[in-house]
Amino acid sequence: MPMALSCAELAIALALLSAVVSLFSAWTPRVLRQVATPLTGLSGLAALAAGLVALTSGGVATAQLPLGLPWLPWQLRLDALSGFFLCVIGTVSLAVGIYAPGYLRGFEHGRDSLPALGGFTGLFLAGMLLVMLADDAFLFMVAWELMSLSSYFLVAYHHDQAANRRAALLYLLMAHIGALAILLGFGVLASFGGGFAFDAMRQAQLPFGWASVAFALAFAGFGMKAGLVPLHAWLPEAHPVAPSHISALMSGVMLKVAVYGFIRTVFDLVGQFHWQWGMTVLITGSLSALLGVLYALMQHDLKRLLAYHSVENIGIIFIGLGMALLFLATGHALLGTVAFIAALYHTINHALFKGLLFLGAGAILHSANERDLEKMGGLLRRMPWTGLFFLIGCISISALPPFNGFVSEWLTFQAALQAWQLESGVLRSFVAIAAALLALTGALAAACFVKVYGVAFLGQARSRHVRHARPVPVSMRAGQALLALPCLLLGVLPTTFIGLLNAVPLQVLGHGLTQATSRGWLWLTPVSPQTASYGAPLVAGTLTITLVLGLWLLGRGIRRVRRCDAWDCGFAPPSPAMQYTATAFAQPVRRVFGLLFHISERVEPQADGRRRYTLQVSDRAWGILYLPIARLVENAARNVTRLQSGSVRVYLGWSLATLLVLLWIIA
Amino acid sequence: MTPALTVTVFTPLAGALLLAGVRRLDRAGLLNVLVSAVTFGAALALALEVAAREVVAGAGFRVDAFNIYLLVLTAFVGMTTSVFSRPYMQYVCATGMTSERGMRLYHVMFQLFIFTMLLALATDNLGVLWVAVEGATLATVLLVSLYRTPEAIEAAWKYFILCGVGIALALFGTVLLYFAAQHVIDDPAAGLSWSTLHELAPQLQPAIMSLAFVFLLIGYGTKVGLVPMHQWLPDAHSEGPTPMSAVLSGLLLNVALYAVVRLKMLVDGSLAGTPSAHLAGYLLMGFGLLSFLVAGLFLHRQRDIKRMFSYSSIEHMGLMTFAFGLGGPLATFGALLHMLVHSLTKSAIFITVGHAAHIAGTQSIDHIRGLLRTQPAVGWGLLIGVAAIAGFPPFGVFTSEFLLLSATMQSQPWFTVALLTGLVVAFAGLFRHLQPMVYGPVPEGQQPVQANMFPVLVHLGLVLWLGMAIPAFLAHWLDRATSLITGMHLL
Amino acid sequence: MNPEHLPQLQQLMMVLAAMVLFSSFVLLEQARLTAAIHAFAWQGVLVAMVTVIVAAGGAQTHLFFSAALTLVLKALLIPWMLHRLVRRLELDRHSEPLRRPALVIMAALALVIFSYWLVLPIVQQELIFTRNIVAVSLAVVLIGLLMMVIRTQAVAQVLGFMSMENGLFLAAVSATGGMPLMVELGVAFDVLVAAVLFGVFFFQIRASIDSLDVDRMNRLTERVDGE
Amino acid sequence: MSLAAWGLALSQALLYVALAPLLAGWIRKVKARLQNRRGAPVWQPYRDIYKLFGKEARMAHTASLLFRAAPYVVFTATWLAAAAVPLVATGLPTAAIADVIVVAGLLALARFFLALAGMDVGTAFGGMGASREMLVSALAEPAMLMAVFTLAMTAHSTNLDSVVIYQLAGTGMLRPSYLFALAGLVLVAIAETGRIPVDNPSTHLELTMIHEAMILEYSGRHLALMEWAAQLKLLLYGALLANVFLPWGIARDTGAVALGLGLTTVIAKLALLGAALAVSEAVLAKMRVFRVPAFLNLALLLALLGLLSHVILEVGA
Repeated sequence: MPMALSCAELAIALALLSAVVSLFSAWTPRVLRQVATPLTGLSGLAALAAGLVALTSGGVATAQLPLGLPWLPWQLRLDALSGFFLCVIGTVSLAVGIYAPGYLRGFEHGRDSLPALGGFTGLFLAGMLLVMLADDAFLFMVAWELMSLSSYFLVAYHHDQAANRRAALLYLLMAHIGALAILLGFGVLASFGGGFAFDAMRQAQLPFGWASVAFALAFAGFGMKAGLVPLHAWLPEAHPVAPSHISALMSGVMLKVAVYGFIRTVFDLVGQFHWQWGMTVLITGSLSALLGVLYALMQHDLKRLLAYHSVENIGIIFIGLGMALLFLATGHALLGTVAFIAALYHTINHALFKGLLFLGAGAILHSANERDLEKMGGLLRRMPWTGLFFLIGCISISALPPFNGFVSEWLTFQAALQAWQLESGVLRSFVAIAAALLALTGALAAACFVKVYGVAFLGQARSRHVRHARPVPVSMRAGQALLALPCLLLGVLPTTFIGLLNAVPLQVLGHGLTQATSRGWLWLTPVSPQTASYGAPLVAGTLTITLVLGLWLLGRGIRRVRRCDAWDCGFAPPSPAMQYTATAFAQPVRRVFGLLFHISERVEPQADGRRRYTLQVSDRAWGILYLPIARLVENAARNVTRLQSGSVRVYLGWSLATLLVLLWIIA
Repeated sequence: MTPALTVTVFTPLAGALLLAGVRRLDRAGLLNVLVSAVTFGAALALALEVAAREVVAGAGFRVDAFNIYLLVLTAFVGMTTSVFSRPYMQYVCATGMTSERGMRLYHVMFQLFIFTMLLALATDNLGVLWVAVEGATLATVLLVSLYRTPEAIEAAWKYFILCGVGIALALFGTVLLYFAAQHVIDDPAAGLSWSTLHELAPQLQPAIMSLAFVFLLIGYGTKVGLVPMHQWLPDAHSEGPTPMSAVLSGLLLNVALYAVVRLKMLVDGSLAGTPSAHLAGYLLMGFGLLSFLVAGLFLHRQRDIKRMFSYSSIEHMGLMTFAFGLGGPLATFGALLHMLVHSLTKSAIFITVGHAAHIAGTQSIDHIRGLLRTQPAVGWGLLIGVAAIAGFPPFGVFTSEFLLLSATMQSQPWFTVALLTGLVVAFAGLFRHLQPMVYGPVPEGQQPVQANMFPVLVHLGLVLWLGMAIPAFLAHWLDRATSLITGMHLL
Repeated sequence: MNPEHLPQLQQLMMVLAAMVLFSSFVLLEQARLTAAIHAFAWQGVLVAMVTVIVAAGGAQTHLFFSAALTLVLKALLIPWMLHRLVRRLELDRHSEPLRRPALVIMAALALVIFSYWLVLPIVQQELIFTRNIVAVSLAVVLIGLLMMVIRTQAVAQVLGFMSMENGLFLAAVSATGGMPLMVELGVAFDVLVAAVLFGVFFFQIRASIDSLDVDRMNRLTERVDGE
Repeated sequence: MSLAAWGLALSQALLYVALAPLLAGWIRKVKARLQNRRGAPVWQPYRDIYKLFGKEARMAHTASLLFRAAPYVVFTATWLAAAAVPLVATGLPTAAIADVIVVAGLLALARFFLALAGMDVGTAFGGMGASREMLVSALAEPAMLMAVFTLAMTAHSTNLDSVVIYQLAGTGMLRPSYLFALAGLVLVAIAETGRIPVDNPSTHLELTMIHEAMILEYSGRHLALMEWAAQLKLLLYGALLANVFLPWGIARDTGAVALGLGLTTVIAKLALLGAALAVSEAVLAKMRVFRVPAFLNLALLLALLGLLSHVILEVGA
């Protein structure tokens, strides 16, 4: 176990090393591709190894660094929970490390500075890994802010467009607010536990009121980072503007770090559960899931769309966590564990397929230099491998068997379906409604990714540069493959992975899943074999067998078929312009759920007599939450600046007045 | 009076006299650096002495753990600033913004200013403290108007009048203090010695002491830049030459605050046991919080880069004042640390800002653009510096703010909300203006300049170090200072 | 202290203190600069006399010195300098009547009462007499500050500032029998330098906005135009 | 898990494939009769499929590999889903492989590829069909899950098999939740299988199509598989309604008698359902596409009411 800890430290060291190394890319740009990014990959590998060891051994290792405050040196701690998240970070960053060299070739001739990119990537990774190991609030905050700050620089990397700068500012602002909320939450814990070390906090016995305050602060802070509705608005602005492999890290991993923080604080440090908290988390999660997917459907910028899907999936994760809180608070340990496991499972799943999808988007950006779905089309024939991996990503994120996304949603449903065991009808019905929303979300997600894949990869190219897109270099393909494979594995062999995951609830909650594999490794039976079972390997196996059988029986399936024109109702053969666009595809949904969006739809006549149709679907969160606060600050500032009127006599008057007032006070 | 102390305090004076005679500009610059370096060396030696024996006293001077680290800090920032100011002032002189005479004035006054700072820190006599602080105003006021632009002169006048009035009130407070002292101390000469007063504090008459403290607070508080007596500060900072702004923000404010804290210790001693025991503390907290919040809001509507950062100085001074008012070992430790890191960071920022303004040829925020592309060193310097001052780890400012926040949470939990709001508002105000300046494409015909970023590197490096780990000796140093101020050890 | 002098000395001091107060009223009221400077000079003289008396009463030799210092500085040197400046700035004809004299006087009186009420808590039998002097000097200081607030003329502001210093001297001398000599020297030196610098600034200001009206120095403000 | 059981499961799965066209043909026949036509014989669908297999498959120039793979995926996924729904007998090993959520997932997988295939060629119709199909399913799928969850919560299991057994053992008390769930599921079934009033399987007007628009480009064996998959889906939903809500008669053991009884009863039930569907299709007219969401919201509402009335009224009852 100490070996695992030192392995994790090695990972951090490698990340920092890559940060240092990439400074040299100022002189020889190749360094970034050939040394720095592979180092991040290695660091990811080390993290993965450390995490796996921690998960399998299930022990706890601690250490101290001679840094930090004189009376509070940096405490490191590696347990199953952090081990699991180390695996998440490790896998994705390993894939990114393999992917990036190909992707970055294009950057070497760009105007943006390579050292900044490499350096902050390394720091970003190091920060995230350090958050996992932090065992006292001070180190946690340092690592957390290191993560936020370096990712801010990465978001602001292409800083020529003003939009990107705005996004970066908003991102950093929200991150800072969140961090302060978290700090405050730790403060509450610390003032009861008598110390900022996590061990002290664990011992703290908080009254319900203060515990709720701590919970609320942690939920707000981490939720802000994770992008929960209504604090999500920064996320779809910030994540897409970073370089794609960074977007993969941010959406795939950084959000998970927020999830980790929430679990660590609420489940581990506060260590008490109340159904009110569960309800809060459950409702917020459901709303995030639904609104996230709905807003995603409205996007036609691929990376923005994926970012909104992060909001959705984080929502699903928090649905799981909320149910876990609910069940644990009402004394249903097993069900709580099921929900908890479901959340964890979805966490790693989302990391995998969202990373995969962002890498795919990066590949498109790399070879076709296009982010707008409306200009894509027919990419499957241009870049078959990317097409295949992207398809896998789409199927997984749409929660379709036999891929991984389905397993976690299935588990979440299983937890929700045990609501009948709850005593209070209110809670039961809320859980049921949450399940309904989850189902709706899943179906809408499938619709959304039919749109994405159909518009981007199928049909015909809608613009010239997309028509001439070239396949991406092999390293980028390898990176995507590395994420696509586990998507399948986690879908086909859930029992194996749940066996690994079990260590986490065993350590955090004190009990694991007892009957998960009571019917053998082929059947996943989270609650009990009678309740529900899912033979993922069998489903996958039968699917493949039947497919192969079908193709073989109709052996002619392999034989090439005659080509002809598409059906054109007897008019001219269809042109790319006739294809359904992404906006058109989403139009029915926009009409059905119209009141959830802020839609401005205009048809204005152009100079040349033609008419121009513009559609703007924007997030309601802006008008409801963000702009009012901004206006408030602006007004306050305007009023305050009257103090600096410019006349020295007025200033003297202020001094005199202050003097008299003070004298009057003390006398 | 040990040699180290003598050298430390009086080297700048001698340097000023020497520099008055030097005509050649480059020589003057070198000599300036040299003198500051000697001062710094002596300060280090003095620090070692103090480390050896708790207190170095004599001839009306008294150096203990509290002021020694400020002495070293002052000498250090003075040195780095002089290093920066040499090429910078040559550029200023080259652009014809000032004359050879102006340059000589600059060098003399720079050293005189450092001298008054060191004197104010090292002396044990409250009267001398007053004289020194007033002297600091007199030394800098001509520098503020160095460029002779209408704005510069206006700024200087306001600076002069406001600080003059403030300091006059402080003198009245000092008189009252002396008045109170006379009834407990028969030797009139010792009546203003801080150490004596501190011993006899409990006997000092509370009514007079609180009266005196109000005057002293208003007086020195004007220098600290406490709202609503702060109005001179942004003007003086923005119109004076940049090295001046650096030392003003980095040192003068600290010294004024130091004076306030020393006096607070006396008042606390005398008021202890009376119903209004925490009067001084509450006053400081009130002023500190007010300055903190108001300055944060001011940041949002800045058009001049140096003004912006001077408001940020007010904000941080407010934070420290609040912390000192809060009392308690943790808060005091944090405040002392914050004093340290803020001076380092802020002077580094002002140095960078000087280069930035030099690149753009103006101080107007709207016309400073694309620094990263024009001159990465300056751009990153500014970016990192502001990130540090905004309280991002792993920089030291975060550490001190972390301590202050946790201290507040322990004693006055509800103030934390105000503090956090203030932090966020200030942060947003800084970055919304910072981003357009550093990012984006390069404007037409903007050229990199010959910039000396070494001091910035050193300062930020130190701040980073302090953020990662507080070295043991410094920790014990600050702890001893803490125990001096609060009577309680933290470690 | 030898008691037989004390009553007369006390009465004398009372009178002088009152006259100092009165002089600062005069200063506050004066419309013409030259006259104001004269009033200021007289105030200096009075403060010096108070110092002498305290010195005689307390037989503190160094007070004689500081009395002389005050006389030279406050009563002769600075007024003389200001005179020269005013003449060279062609301001000797300048006059600036107060806008609302009645209000200003009211305010000043209020300040006097306020400062008396303020020092009331300093109750110690042997102090009543000095306490009143402290009240007077505080009033002088506050009125000086008030004068700086209401006067838009740079020289007048400086006069206000200097009369504040007078108030301080008065307090120092009468209440505490003078500060330690070194401090006295330092203070005097600072005041002198300040006076000189003020002179320099008059010319700089005059050069930049060719007037000494401080209200016309309002470039540096946070007000955005149109608000 | 005896080998016989597996064999039985396999044969049941094959039975699905065999019966699917028959049900379609039966519905068409009844419909024709109701419209006073003689109509094609009941086994006409078998002929069609056979003929299509014989025909040469053609593809648009713009079609990609996915277009060719889709029919196989769609058919397989649908078939696998069907195999998990008890038809003639309970207690089959296949039941443990996939519970109702997996069934829904497999159907979603089939739909996913169907829609992608529709978009692949890059004609307006395909995209239109896919967009409408996804909207319909987006609203129908949660409704279906809700309806089934109601049963699952009552039976404390999501395995359809266990649900059926619970039903058979059940006291037969009248549950409001069941009525809601049943109504909801019926609406969903109509929408999902593309029947009137949501979609018209026999339309020839492209602009009114949903399902047909997606498979517009298919021909030969591909079309055959698509059609067959659609019929399988229809049968699946029929079996779901028939066996889960009125399970009486389904075989409890693997004895020949029980199986025969089960087969006859299920065929009878399906025939009745088919007739009912035909009647409704004969009397109802197809809706405008944008009335469909209202229809499905009704389904969703019913299903949700069922769930709520269960968790609020019936738990513990």
